[in-house]
Order: sequence, then C-alpha cells, then structure tokens
Amino acid sequence: MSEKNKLMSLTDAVKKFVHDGDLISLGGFSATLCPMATVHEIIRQKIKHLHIAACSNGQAVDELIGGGCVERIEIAYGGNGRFAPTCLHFRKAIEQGSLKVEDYSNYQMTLRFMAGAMGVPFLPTYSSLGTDIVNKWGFGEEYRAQDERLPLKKLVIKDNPFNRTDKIDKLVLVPALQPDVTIIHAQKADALGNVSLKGLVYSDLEQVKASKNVIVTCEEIVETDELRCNPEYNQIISFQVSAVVEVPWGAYPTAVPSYYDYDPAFLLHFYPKVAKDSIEWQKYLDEYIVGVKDRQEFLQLIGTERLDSLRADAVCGYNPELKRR
Amino acid sequence: MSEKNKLMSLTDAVKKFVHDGDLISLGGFSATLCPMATVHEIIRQKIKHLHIAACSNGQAVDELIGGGCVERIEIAYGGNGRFAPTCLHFRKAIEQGSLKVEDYSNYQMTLRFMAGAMGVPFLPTYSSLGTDIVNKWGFGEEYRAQDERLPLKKLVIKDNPFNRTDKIDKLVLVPALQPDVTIIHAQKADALGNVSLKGLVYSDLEQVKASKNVIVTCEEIVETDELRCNPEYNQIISFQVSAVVEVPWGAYPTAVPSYYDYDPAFLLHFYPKVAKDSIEWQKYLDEYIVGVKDRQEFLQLIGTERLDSLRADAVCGYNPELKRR
Amino acid sequence: MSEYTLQEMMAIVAAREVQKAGVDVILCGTGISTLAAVAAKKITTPDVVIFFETGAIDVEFNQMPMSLSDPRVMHGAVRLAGLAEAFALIQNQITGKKTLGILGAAQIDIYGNLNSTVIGDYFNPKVRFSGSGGACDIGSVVGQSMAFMELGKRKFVDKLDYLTTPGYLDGPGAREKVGLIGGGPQLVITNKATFRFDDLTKKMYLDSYYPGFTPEAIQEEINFAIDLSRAVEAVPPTGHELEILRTQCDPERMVLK
Amino acid sequence: MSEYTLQEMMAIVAAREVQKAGVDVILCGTGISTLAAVAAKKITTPDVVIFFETGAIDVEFNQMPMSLSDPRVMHGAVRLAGLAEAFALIQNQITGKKTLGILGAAQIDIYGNLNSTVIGDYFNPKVRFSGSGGACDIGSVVGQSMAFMELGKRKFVDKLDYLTTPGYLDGPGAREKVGLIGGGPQLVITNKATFRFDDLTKKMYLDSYYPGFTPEAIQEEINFAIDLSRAVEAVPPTGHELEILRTQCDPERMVLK
Repeated sequence: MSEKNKLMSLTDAVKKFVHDGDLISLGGFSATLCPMATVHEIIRQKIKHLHIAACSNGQAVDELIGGGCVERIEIAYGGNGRFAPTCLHFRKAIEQGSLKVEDYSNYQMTLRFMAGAMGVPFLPTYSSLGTDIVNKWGFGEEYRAQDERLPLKKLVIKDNPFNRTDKIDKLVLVPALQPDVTIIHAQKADALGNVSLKGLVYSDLEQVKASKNVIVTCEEIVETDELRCNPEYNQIISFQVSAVVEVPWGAYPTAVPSYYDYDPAFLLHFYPKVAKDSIEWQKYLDEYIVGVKDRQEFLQLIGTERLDSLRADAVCGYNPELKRR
Repeated sequence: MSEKNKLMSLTDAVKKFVHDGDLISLGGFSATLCPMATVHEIIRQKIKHLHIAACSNGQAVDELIGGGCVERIEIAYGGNGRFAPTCLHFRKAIEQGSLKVEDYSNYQMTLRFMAGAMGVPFLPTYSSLGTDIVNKWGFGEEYRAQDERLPLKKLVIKDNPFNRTDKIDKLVLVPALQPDVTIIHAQKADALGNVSLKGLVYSDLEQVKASKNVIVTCEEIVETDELRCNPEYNQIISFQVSAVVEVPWGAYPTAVPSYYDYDPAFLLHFYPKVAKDSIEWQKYLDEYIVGVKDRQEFLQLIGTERLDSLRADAVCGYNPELKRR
Repeated sequence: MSEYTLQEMMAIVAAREVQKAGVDVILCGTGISTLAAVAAKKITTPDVVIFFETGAIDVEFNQMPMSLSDPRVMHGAVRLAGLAEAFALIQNQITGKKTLGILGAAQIDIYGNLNSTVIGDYFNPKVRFSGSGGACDIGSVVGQSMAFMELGKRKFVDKLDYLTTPGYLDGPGAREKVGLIGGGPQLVITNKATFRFDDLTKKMYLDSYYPGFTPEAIQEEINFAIDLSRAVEAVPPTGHELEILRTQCDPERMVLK
Repeated sequence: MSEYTLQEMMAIVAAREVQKAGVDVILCGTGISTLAAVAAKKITTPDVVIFFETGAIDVEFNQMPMSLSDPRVMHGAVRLAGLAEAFALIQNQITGKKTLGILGAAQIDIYGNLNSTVIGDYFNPKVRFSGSGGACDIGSVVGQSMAFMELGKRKFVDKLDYLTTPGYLDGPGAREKVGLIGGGPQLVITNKATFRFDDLTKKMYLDSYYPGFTPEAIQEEINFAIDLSRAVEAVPPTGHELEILRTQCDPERMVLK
C-alpha cells in the first residue's frame, strides 16, 4: 500500500484536523452535498469556537451552529432554499447575539476562496459597490486588529490602475481565505485523495484548493485506475487532501446527485420542529448526534426504508417519485 | 430551426468576424488543437495587421505570421514543443523587426484572458517580480499611449493592501484582454454553439469567455440533446459563441485528442524545410493555402492515406503506432 | 375570460417581460422566479437559456427545484459550472448584457434597492434573513433585472434597514458614481401591480395594476409616494398562457398554489 | 561498471535529487525533463505525482510526449485541468511548497537566473527564442526547482541578455526584496557536472563533476568564476538504474539517444 494512503476513520480525521477555534470551510450548497457526517462528528467531539467560512451552505452550517460549535461566521447566504428561506439556528444565534456574522455575497465568498486557492492575497470585483456589504462590517476594525487570523479589512476599494478614460472605475478587493480545514462530501474518491464529484461543484474546489487541510468523505472508495479512465470527471488531486473517509449516506438529509435525493420529511417537517424548540433540539442532539457512536448508528435511527425511498434514479440522478411536500 | 443557429461556412465566419487590425486570440497549445483551418482561411482572405494574443500557441501563430497577417503579438511561448523549440516565422519576423512582440509568461497570459472573462480590468500574481518581463516592454509607453486599444501599461506593481506584516508583499497586476475574436477548434459542438472539448483545454475557455466574438470549428456537429447527456463534458455555452463550422481535420497537422494525432512528417520534416526558405514558403502558401478553395482541397493535397495514418486509438486518444521521428 | 390566481398573473407578466427585454439568458432563483423563467421559455421565448448562479446552464426541467443546488437543475443541463464561472458570466459585460436577472427581497425602496439581510439594526437585528446569496452580485453587474415582491408597507419602505442589492442607489448617476457596471432593475412584479423606474429620476412608478385593483389602493400599500399617472390595467393571462403554465411549467404544483 | 551516456547520467542525477528533495509533485517540461520525472517515479520515488503546466496531473505515460500538450500526457492522467489551475497550484504555497519544478534555458548566470527569450538586445535581438512559456512562473513561485543546462561559455554567462526566469536575482535577500514567494533553484544539472547554490551568498558552486571530468575543466566552460572547493565526483548510474531508465522510461528512445 502506498505511503500516501489517507484512509482513516471519521473520528480520527476530525481529531487530527479539526481543532477548537479553527477556520473551517464547508462544501456543498443549501441542501446538496453538505458534509453532514463530519458535521455530526465535530458536534460529537464537542469542538468549540469554530470560525466558519461558506458561500451558501444550509444544513451543515445550521446544525453546527445548533450544536454550539461556532463562534463566528463569514457567509453569503444562511438559508436552505425552499426548505428554510433562512436557516433556523443561524437566524436565532444572530438575533440573540451569540454568533458574530460577516456578510459577503456569493461571488465575493467564492473569490475569497479562489484567491486563497491561487495563492494571492485578494481578487477584484465590481460586486457590492454602493451597498451595505461595503459599509457595514460585522467584524469591526478593532476586532480585526486584535485577531491576527483575520484580515485587517473586510474589503478595500481601489481605482483601476489601467483606466485610461475619465469614467469612474473602482473595484472591490476581497481578501483571500485559507481555511485551516475544508470539509466536503463527494461521490467517489480513492485512498490517495483523488476525488471525483458529479454534478454541480459550487465553490467546493476553490475551498479545497485554498485550505491547509482537507477532509473528504465520500459515498464510495474506488481504485485510482477507475479514476484514470475519465480524468475529466476528477477535480481534486491527492496532494490537496489530508484525509479520506468512506461514509455512505454521508450527506443525508441533503442530496448527493446520482446517489440519493434530499429527504423532505426531515428537512421540511422534522427539522424545523426540533430546531425551533430548545428542548426538542437538545433531544435531537442527544439522541441523533451525541448519543450515537458513529454514522452507522445515526443511519439506523433514520431507518433503511426511509433511506431506500431516497435512492436516485440512474439516469436523472434524483428520485423522480419522491414526495416533496 | 432555432433563430440561434450559428452554423455557417468558414469563409463566411471569417468574413463576418475577422477584420484587418483585429485583436485575435488563438486557442490550442503548441501542436494540439490549433485552429489551422481558420488560420488558413484568414491567410486566404488576406487579412492584415492582426494583433495576436496567445499563451503558447505554436503552429497556428507561426503560419499566420508566415502568411503576412500579423503586425504585433502578445505571447508567452512562440514554440512548438520538440517539433520547433522556437517557431520559425515567429523567430524570423522578430529578428527582422517586422513583428512587434510583447512578452508575458504563460500564467500571465492566462490571467489576462481570465480577467477579460471575469469582466475585471486586471488580476494579480507574484509571477515575474524582479525579471525583465517587468522591466522591458515590447510595446513602449509612447506606443501604448497612441493606441487606444492597448492598456497604457504592460503591467503594474502594487502593494498588497491587506498586508498586516512588515514583510514586503507586492503583486504584479496584469491587464485584462478582451479580444475581438477568439478562434478555437473543438471535438464537438452543436448548431447553437454549445461546445464539448475532450482532453486538456489549456486557456481556450478563458479566451472564449473574454472575447467579443468566437469562431468555433469542430470535428463533428452533434445534436444538443447528445450534449445534454454529459453536461460535465461541455465547457462553452451557446451565448458565448458567434459562429460554428464543421471542419473535420480542422486542426491538422496538429492533434485533436480522440480524433487524430499530430503529423510528425509535416511538423518535423516538411514544415521546417519550407518555413526556412522564402521561395519554398511562398510555394507552400500558393499551393496549400491561397491556391486551394477551402479545407477540403487542402486535405486532398495531404491525401487520405496520410490522414488515415494519424487516426487516434479509441482508448488512448492518439495513435500509439505513429512514427514520431 | 379565464380564472387565474395572482401568482399565475405574476409568472405570466414576467414571461412577457423576458420577451420584451430581448435577452438570451435568464438568471433565476427558486420558486416563482424559476416558474417565471420556465413560463418564458415555454410561452414567449423558447430560445432563452435558463441559468442558475450555482452554475447550471441551459437547464431543461422535468421537475421544479427546491433550491439552486437541487439535482433537478443538473439533469439535462448543457453545462454544469461552479459559482466562480457563473458570476463571471454576468460580471463580464459581453455576456452580462445578454442576461436578465430575477431577484426577490424582504424590502425594496423607491430606487429599487433591495434588502434581504436584516430587519432592524444590522448589529442587533430584530429579524435576521439569509443574506445576499448571489443577489448583491446580480444587482451589481447584470445587464438588467426584475424583482418579485409582495406588496405591503413593511416591504415597500422609505428607507431600507440594510442595502443588500443595489438598484439605482440614491438616484440618477449614483450607480456610475460608485462604479457599478450593471444595468439596474427594469421591473418590479408584485401580487397586485407592476412598477418601473423613470428614465430621468430613477424613481419607481406604477406601471400597471392587475384587474380588480386600483392605483390608489396600490399606493396605500407603499410607504413612499409614487407616480400613478402612467399606470394602465395589466392584460390578464390568456387561456393559452394559463394552459401552458399549469400543464407544462409546474404540473406537480410545487410552486403554483 | 556499466557504460552510460551523459544524457543518462543527467536523468539519473535528477531522479536521485527528486528523492532528496522530498517533494510530492514534479512539474516538468518535455525532453530530458520528462525523462527525469519518469525516471524519478520508476526508480527513486514511486509515489511522486508528475504534473505538466498545461494541466495534466498525475500522468502515467505509455509514450514520451513531444510537447506539454501532447495527447500522450492526457491518457491515464488523474486530472486534466487548464493552465489557470495548473499555475495556481504552484503559486498557492500550500501546494507550491510540495512541488519541484524542472526548468531549462539558453543562458544561466551565477545566481541561477535564466534566459529563454533573446540573445542580444531585447528590442533588436540577434537570436529570438520561444520566450518564457511557464518558466518565469515556475521560477517565481514554485517551492524549489532544478534546471537542465548544457555546459558552455555561451550558456553560463556573466550577464544574461534577458532575465526571463528568476533564480536568486542579484543575491541574498533579493527575492524577498522584490516580493517573490517561491524557493529558488536548488540544483543545476549539466552534461558534465552539477551545481548548487551557497546558502549565504546564493552563488552557484560546483557540486559534482561526472566521472571523466575535472573541476578545472568544468570552470573552463563557465564565463564566471565559481567555487570548486566543495566538488565531489558524482556517483555514476548503477546497472539497475540504467536498466529501468532504458527499458521502462523511454523504450521508444524518443529522448534517449
């Protein structure tokens, strides 16, 4: 077996690569490809004071906040599509003042990861000129000055040095993010950390490339030779990845294109009920996350029948028969 | 048929979208995916004073220069791999002073197209600090000032405004390129301009997205529904493309992965001979380019047997039996 | 005349506007926004490309998506890109000018600026919403945009609690002055009326009111005074439009109520 | 002892250096550079990832490529990216530090700076070469690099006609002062000797000379004075190394002469 084998248990991966106070970036988008198994493991290991960076992650961010792991967040969208126009714990924590938030747009967060991935300190955009994203800083200058891990400025506005007209040409420079660890869930990976994602990839690739460490959970471990047959379908390379863990149903209750659909019963009916009530929420944490040993036990609580009902059609990649209301 | 059908003859596509003095960007890299059919058509139509922008295009750039179409060029690498460490007309034209050249690196040219594609006036990099790429400008400040189509500066060096250490942190900002027309050759496209490239794509996508107009020649026109089966294999979208032309063997003598290999007999033996001798070169132009009506007639001169010998193996995408010396 | 719901009216108004706008691409969100895009494609502008900021481009739906990342936007798309490419496509003015963005928000002001971030003080909010998502990006750079809003005094406000997405900011020349490159909003579609923006003042005016409503009743639901003088009664959906909307655009009735 | 060519010696020296460097990735060009990378993978460091600036990553060759864009680098690769991603991978110091770049040039100076652009005046050149390609990028940002050069007074020059690719510029601290982020060259491999750079002065010194050559003869082929005091005779290729090089790395003899 190669020295570069990165297979390990999820418990070990989180122990090794996620620490109190880390800057964590979460892959996936609203209710698809959220790295839920890893999120639950982080809650189970009682990791605290996390600094989260994400574009539009829904379910993963919300459970992590509800699990008491998050101190501050930089994000573009704390919602879950039509399942939750605003994520419930996200909303409650900000309204109560227990979560510090810095607002960017989706493109800006993507550019920040992209700058990190490219190894440059910033990238330029025209987005947000004249808005409160420029004017109001969730992390004030003083707060930033005191914390070396934050850029001194939320963003900077600069003139285009190539402008040869008398028209105004200003750009918003957004600062790079290089997270301590990025956590994603994928369809397939090999033991070395080569990863194949199918369907939309959101900003997962920029997040992975920007990060010091990367934990990949996946539906299936495959041989490297299988991946070599279709290099166009592989996006992440072994030397960008720190840990690989096979976790079937690892994104449940969110969707994994070609494997399973999201679970509307969970997202539309069960979750809002428990997330709105602190007693119910504590029960959920105790029973479904902290009270189980691992993902396998969690899935047993969900039940095979329920999981089976979500399996994706081989052609369209979701379950066209799914009851979605 | 859709209003958005972009199929036309190569003659019409070049007439409509390529004009004297245009800024043209050429897809492909050294001896692969060079848009040779379109290059020949440009020479045939005697289009002059072109301003070329490319990363590492080999054969296409060199024939275009040899054809007398090019006035100035911004480029990273004027070579053709082991076929021609330096392209012959490229070298001769610069040494004779008949071609103005501005040198960048491959990453810088890519970033310039990427900036154009992103719609921002520049992108930052650490590349070239302290080198003559920074210090020596092929297009001087005065020359630039006189031509509105050029950025006033080759590049600009700026401090990182997010730097919170006392370490020096300077970046090279390279100016965006938005070519009048980008010319690429692809494996497959549909009539609307959706394009599927297989194998490496170099900077073709950034070049396409940065451009006001795009001419795509391809080996095969396919139905849109075929492209919809594998969206991960499609890179260019209809609304980014101006003209689509089916031109089998359109990149010959350069390679098209999965279709045919490069032609070593042409590139290693025939071309250097004719390119080094001005009488031979004129004969080549007369006989193979200006003297033929279209691509079909050119291919007849090359001969079916020779073309057949280049056909790619279905699995590896090239011809493993090819005589390459 | 056919019976129709106000939601159906909104979708049809949007579909007609897409045709008028002459764009090649619709960049849309979920819910009524996706429904409007599909209605445009099925009814008024069959060649239009439906595009999501997640990177799904030229999507052909079999089922309505629950989010921008729903696998239902992936199957049958021509291209699956990522966010970086999706937003670059609209920031790039060559393609951005061919694109119409569809927006929505919690609050709108007279210049078409939108708030989808907070109610109350940003640093101590009464209600926290999801935040910009891609809305600020779209409003900043896209060639033109329209917004779906519910009418009401808490929605059409004098001053936004937070300016998430730029419309015309504080009036004529303001976008140019701060350096914004996109085209700004063209149309606001509500459940009772539509609004456009005056060429000179960039202020919202009543463009049309739906059958059964009056300009004066519309003004009652808006927290700032608007010009009612140009308003006409909107043309209700035709039977043909309704037929396609109901049977081909959302047969599962995921959005249509 | 086995018979071997100087070209074989160069490839083997490089393969050994890759192991010493402890890198995960080799970023290479064509010709001797690809051969060296393949030799490293087959002989010294089987886990190393071979990577081309065109974006072919973790390539497993069946045949030697004629250029960085040869379809032979695509088949069997783990990933096919583009130039933008390829260069970002090395500019990003998280992955850039894991990478060893292999370079080549027409001229080199005592600080390991390279010229692959012109001989003579840039604005009126005697000889024009291809230009940087990705060399300047690699030299600017990659964690460490090595260069293949032919020895000779026209190649090892006192002053470059054009500084295409940064080595240590004009000496200690110079890279930091201009803001370069990568690690600079570690080794120069020629047809007769290898050179390294002094930790303090950043000047090139003779590291080893191949059997059959002397330090003094090497100095004769260099246009500037170098430190010969640390030179040792290089260990020639073993029979095992040569066997693998000839039979597994380039059986078609596309590069090996």
